[in-house]
Amino acid sequence: MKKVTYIEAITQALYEEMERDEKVFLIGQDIGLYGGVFKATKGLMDRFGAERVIDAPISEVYIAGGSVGAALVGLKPVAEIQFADFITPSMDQIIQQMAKMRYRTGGSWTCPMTIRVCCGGEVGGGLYHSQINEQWFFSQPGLIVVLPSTPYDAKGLLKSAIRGNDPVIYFEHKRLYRSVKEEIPDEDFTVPIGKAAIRKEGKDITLVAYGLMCQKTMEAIETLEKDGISCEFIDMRTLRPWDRETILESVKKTSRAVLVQENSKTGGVMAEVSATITEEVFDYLDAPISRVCGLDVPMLPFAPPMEHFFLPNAEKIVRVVKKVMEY
Amino acid sequence: MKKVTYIEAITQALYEEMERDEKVFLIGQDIGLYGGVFKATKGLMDRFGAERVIDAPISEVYIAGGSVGAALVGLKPVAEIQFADFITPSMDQIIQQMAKMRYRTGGSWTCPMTIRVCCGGEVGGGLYHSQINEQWFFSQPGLIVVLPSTPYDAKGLLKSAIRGNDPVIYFEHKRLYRSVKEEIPDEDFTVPIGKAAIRKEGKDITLVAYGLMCQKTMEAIETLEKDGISCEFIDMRTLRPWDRETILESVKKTSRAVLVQENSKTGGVMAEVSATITEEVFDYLDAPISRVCGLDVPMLPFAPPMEHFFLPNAEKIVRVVKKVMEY
Amino acid sequence: MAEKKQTAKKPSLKQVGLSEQGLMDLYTNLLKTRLLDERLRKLFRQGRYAGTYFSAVGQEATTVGPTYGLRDEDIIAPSHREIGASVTKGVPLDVIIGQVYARRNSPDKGKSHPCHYGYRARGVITPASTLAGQTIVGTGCAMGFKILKKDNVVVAFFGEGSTSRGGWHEALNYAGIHKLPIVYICQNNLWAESVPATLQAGIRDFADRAKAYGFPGVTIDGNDVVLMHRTAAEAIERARKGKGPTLIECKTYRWYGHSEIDPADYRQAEELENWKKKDPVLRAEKFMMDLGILTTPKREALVEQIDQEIDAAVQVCEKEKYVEPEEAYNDVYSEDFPVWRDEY
Amino acid sequence: MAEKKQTAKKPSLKQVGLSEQGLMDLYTNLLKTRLLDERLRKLFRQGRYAGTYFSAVGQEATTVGPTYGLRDEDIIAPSHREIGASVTKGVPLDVIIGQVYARRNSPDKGKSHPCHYGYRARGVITPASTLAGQTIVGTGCAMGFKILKKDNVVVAFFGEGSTSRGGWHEALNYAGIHKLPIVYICQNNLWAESVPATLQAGIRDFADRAKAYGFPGVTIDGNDVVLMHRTAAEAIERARKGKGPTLIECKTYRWYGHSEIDPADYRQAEELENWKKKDPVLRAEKFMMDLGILTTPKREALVEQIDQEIDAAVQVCEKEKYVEPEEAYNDVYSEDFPVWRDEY
Ligand SMILES: Cc1ncc(C[n+]2csc(CCOP(=O)(O)OP(=O)(O)O)c2C)c(N)n1
Ligand SMILES: Cc1ncc(C[n+]2csc(CCOP(=O)(O)OP(=O)(O)O)c2C)c(N)n1
Ligand SMILES: [Mg+2]
Ligand SMILES: [Mg+2]
Repeated sequence: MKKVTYIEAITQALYEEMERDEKVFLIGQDIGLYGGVFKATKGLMDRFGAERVIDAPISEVYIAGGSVGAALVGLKPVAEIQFADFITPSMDQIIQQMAKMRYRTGGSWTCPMTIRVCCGGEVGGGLYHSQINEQWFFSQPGLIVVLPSTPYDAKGLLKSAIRGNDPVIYFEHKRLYRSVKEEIPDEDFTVPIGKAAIRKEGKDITLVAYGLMCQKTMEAIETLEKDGISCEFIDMRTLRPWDRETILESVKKTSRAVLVQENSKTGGVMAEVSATITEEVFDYLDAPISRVCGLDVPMLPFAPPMEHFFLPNAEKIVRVVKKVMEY
Repeated sequence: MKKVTYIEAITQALYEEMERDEKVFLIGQDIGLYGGVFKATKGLMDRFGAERVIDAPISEVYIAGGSVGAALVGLKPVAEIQFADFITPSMDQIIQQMAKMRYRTGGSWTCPMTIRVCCGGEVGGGLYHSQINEQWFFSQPGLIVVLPSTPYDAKGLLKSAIRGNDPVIYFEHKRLYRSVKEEIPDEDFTVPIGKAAIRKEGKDITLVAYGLMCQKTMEAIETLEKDGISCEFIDMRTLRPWDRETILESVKKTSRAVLVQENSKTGGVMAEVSATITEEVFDYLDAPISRVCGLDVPMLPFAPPMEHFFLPNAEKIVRVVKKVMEY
Repeated sequence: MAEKKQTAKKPSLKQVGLSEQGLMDLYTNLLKTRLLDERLRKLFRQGRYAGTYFSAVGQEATTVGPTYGLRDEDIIAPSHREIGASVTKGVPLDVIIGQVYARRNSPDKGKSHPCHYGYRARGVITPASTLAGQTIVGTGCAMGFKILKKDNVVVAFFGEGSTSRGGWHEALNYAGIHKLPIVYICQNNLWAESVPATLQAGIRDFADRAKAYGFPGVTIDGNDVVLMHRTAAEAIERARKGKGPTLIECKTYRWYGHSEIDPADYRQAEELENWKKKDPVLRAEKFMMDLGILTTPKREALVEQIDQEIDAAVQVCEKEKYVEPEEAYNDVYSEDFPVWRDEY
Repeated sequence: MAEKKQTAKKPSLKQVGLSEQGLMDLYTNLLKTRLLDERLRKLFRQGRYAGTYFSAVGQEATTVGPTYGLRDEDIIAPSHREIGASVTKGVPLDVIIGQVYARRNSPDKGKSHPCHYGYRARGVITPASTLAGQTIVGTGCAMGFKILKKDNVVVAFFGEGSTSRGGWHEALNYAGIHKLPIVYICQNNLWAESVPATLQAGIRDFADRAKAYGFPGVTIDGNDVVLMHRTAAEAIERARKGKGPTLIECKTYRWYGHSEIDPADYRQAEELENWKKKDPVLRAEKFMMDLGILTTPKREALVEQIDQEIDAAVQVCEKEKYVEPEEAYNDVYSEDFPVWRDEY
């Protein structure tokens, strides 16, 4: 067991999967010579060569669509989109080719591949280096969408993505790259896609989050527990297909839920979670489900006061949870 | 008062706005010489010339992004994306330029423009001529999103979009083009953006829909009313910013809601509506809010049995409403 | 201006680079494509299947020529007007017609759209409608072949209108950097739906676009199947040897509307008449007859035989049913992830 | 290969097409850009503002040359390394520095990102980070000018790496079809972040890309401000007269990292040293001194004056506060649509 950061866990996963299976290759901007703008792919070109660690031109359309092609002839592409903000040009290839390859060919062609997308705020990135845009992929049948919050999950989910048989959008949160560290096993392990993690059991209220918001929620829980509120906390980890069962079971138990989302509220992932809870376990609810989300303005204004104001944080979560508890 | 179809109403709006304001121009594929693949722009090139009715190359990126530029220098672009399925390449320009122009420039540059997007299923269009993808734009702060269901609204909302000061995604449903017809005033009128329409008052349950689903819902209501269920029916018309007040007031009155959406369920517009209802008027609810949506598979498989199976229809709505009423 | 411009010279059998039998095969594929296409048009007008149909009549040589001679594992990346590539790649006729009929026996089980001919067993990628989509994906296949160190090639087809798309540019740019084993066939039929090529680009010869990518571009007569085959075969050979891509622009013309519901009244009757005189099938026939390989009786026998083949395949498809509604739930994911099913 | 390739000949004042004063102005803008850029780098290292900084030191001539002489209503469509265009277009220094400081006085009120210099009053479009974004939007401005029958032009700037983007292709393709009044300036500094130009395209001269669009492309020495100005001014004149776009590729080099946090250790020290010898500012100085327009004392006085100007502008910005948090709610829509505010 070694202590590794979130980004080290990603590098390890890439390294080990490339060692394991020579069909795995990487393509993305600045990932080779430079080792990635955040150094996630550091050392990989030295080890595996320029044919398997490809420094791509500024061509997000091709990075996504070309990877689809490589998957069709039997490779296991792991493409990188440098910032989630720059995934917009790839939408065409992701939605119309990658997500639907199996469906539109009646299962004759398949498209097992992974797109790593560096995402998220609270790094002073401003409007164009803070986006996530996870909701677009969350709503697309045919895609798998994950967003780990711990080094263990970062490594285990990336391995599952690469080994799997389906197209995966793998979000990695840049704010977590070096801010979280934990011991992970030395031996090979994976984390199953589609299963949420109950990070903490509790009985008064269910809190649900993913990505950076897990940290904020855990922080809030510390305060809340001191105030005698017993919180159950679920880290979604996989956004599509999301783990309905774990969340619904928890709400059945606690009868209350607060959902935390970094991105703007309207049309986000937590709207679906909330709607499903109401649909499925309405009778168990003792209070309205509440969401704590990013502001409904473009994600994410640069100047520090606005960035801070935009994002959910422990204080906001505490206030909302207390309101729900008092209901 | 003349009876006009939905598509005629659109043509009229374009014609009249181009007459009214010479800054209005159109750009899109096959809109000039051909008059549009569905003939929505028929006759406009003859009347206004090729400089104001531009037959664009197959360049969805440019159609959106070039229009942004034209708006910056004072024009009022009305761009056409031939099918919502082909809006994916434009995502970059819509999300990163058009939606955020005002915000990212602190209000110094603005981007009043309209993108007309032909959308929707039940026309045997298969996977690539049936999409809507409205949820992507619904979740984007900075955009206005409308989707009319009647000729009156089609005309009035398009005029509001063109005259307004904000960027608008104007969805038009191809299934409605020639299947609905109504009398509309001869004189100039607009329909305000952001206001839903209460199509029918009722007291037992609130039904909410938009686009083609309005027809299906009205059909269902005929059956339901015969069975003694008094339905209030709201046509959202504007998706962003959606009319919270009208919907919440209605649910406060009826205490029950069923939301109908053509697109796949997960992450759709109705998830937000449902989540908001629970958040805001939980106490008034006598039953869980239910959604009737397209299947969670890529929209929309071609073969008629699958297309039919995918889409919500009157029977499905009736069944779900009854279940909610029995709750 | 393109790097070289060729007009059809009368090549001897030797120049063609094909045996008599080879030439006969090439012609048979051409004729089969024509007969099948006209048959499918007729069946559409008779209301035998839903959706629409994109005819390639008039431009068969542009797909048949380059495809003939490819290996099974070589990849075809088609758009919407490449029925000739499927025929020539050896996709069974009932599979091709099945796709149009969208019944249970269609390779896509009726999920996508008619005319999206794909067939994995013969390396034909099923197209999506988004134009130039397969140019991008096909380029990715070529990248894959290179990484895998296989000596396979990709032949990607698209219309001149599709070259306006940004993704098309990104694909060719990438292929140029890495000298990928791919041949790009631009079927310039002068129109993209109703938009003339002059409103699609500020150049006349679309092969010029190759100059932006550092590989050869040639403009040739697309209605000469022998020239099409020879030019493509050379490029394919180059690609197979690791010498990189070629862009071949072939000038041709579609005789009918963009799809069967388009009267194509944006075009001048004269333009069409001129092009009909350059019928690629008649031209090939004349060429073969001049060479003494084909005779009228032989041709008639061939037509008869192909018609019977088509009859049989149509029969198969007519008898097929559509899939069950619940088929909509399949093929979204691998079996690892079942689709959520709501009961309404 | 590009259509013509020019190296800097020593032009006489007449050839330059500028008066002595004009030449002096051109030089002043060049020097001001250099001094401002180095100052902003220093301020970043001192931690005076957040985010990062993209230096354009070494490539000032590519932005100053084309911009000098434009009208106020002409549009500049910049990317991230065009501080020289803002300086030359006459954007006040406190506005430029304000953008970097992201305070209340920034034109974007601190919303977007440092180095996204925009200023409507001088026709400078505020960039988004998505590369080639302003090439596309700028082309739309040119389309607008044409529809409005105005004789304004657009000058769009981008790096060689940005030409790989599909949207870039769509924009230039459109401009070629409609002969729009726009001049495209490709600053080929050999690197896109850490990716060398050889991995960005299969060609050496990016001006060759114009051949795909039917308008002229020229490759010139980007470190010769006079040549830059003259070449661009001719192209601008052509564009203004309705004769269509030009693509000007200028070979240049960025001295420092991609941004201030990049050590740029992917490059060879030698490459940098060679380029430093071609310093565009020193070169302009020498040229002016040879012509007898500039003297060392005059230059020193100018440096002094510019430094004071910069000092004053920095002072203004240092005193400014950030906006209030609630400013985040403004400018999402026009006043017609207030933003929904949740209370947490
Ligand atoms: C991205 C995209 N935009 C628009 C369309 C609609 N469309 C289908 S075919 C076509 C014209 C294609 O022209 P071309 O590439 O020249 O091929 P051709 O039809 O002439 O064979 C258009 C505009 C589409 N399928 N995809
Ligand atoms: C669409 C997009 N992809 C990636 C990036 C990240 N990025 C910022 S600058 C840059 C390199 C740009 O290279 P070039 O166009 O040559 O300009 P230069 O930095 O050399 O001036 C990259 C890859 C981006 N901003 N936008
Ligand atoms: Mg064509
Ligand atoms: Mg560069």
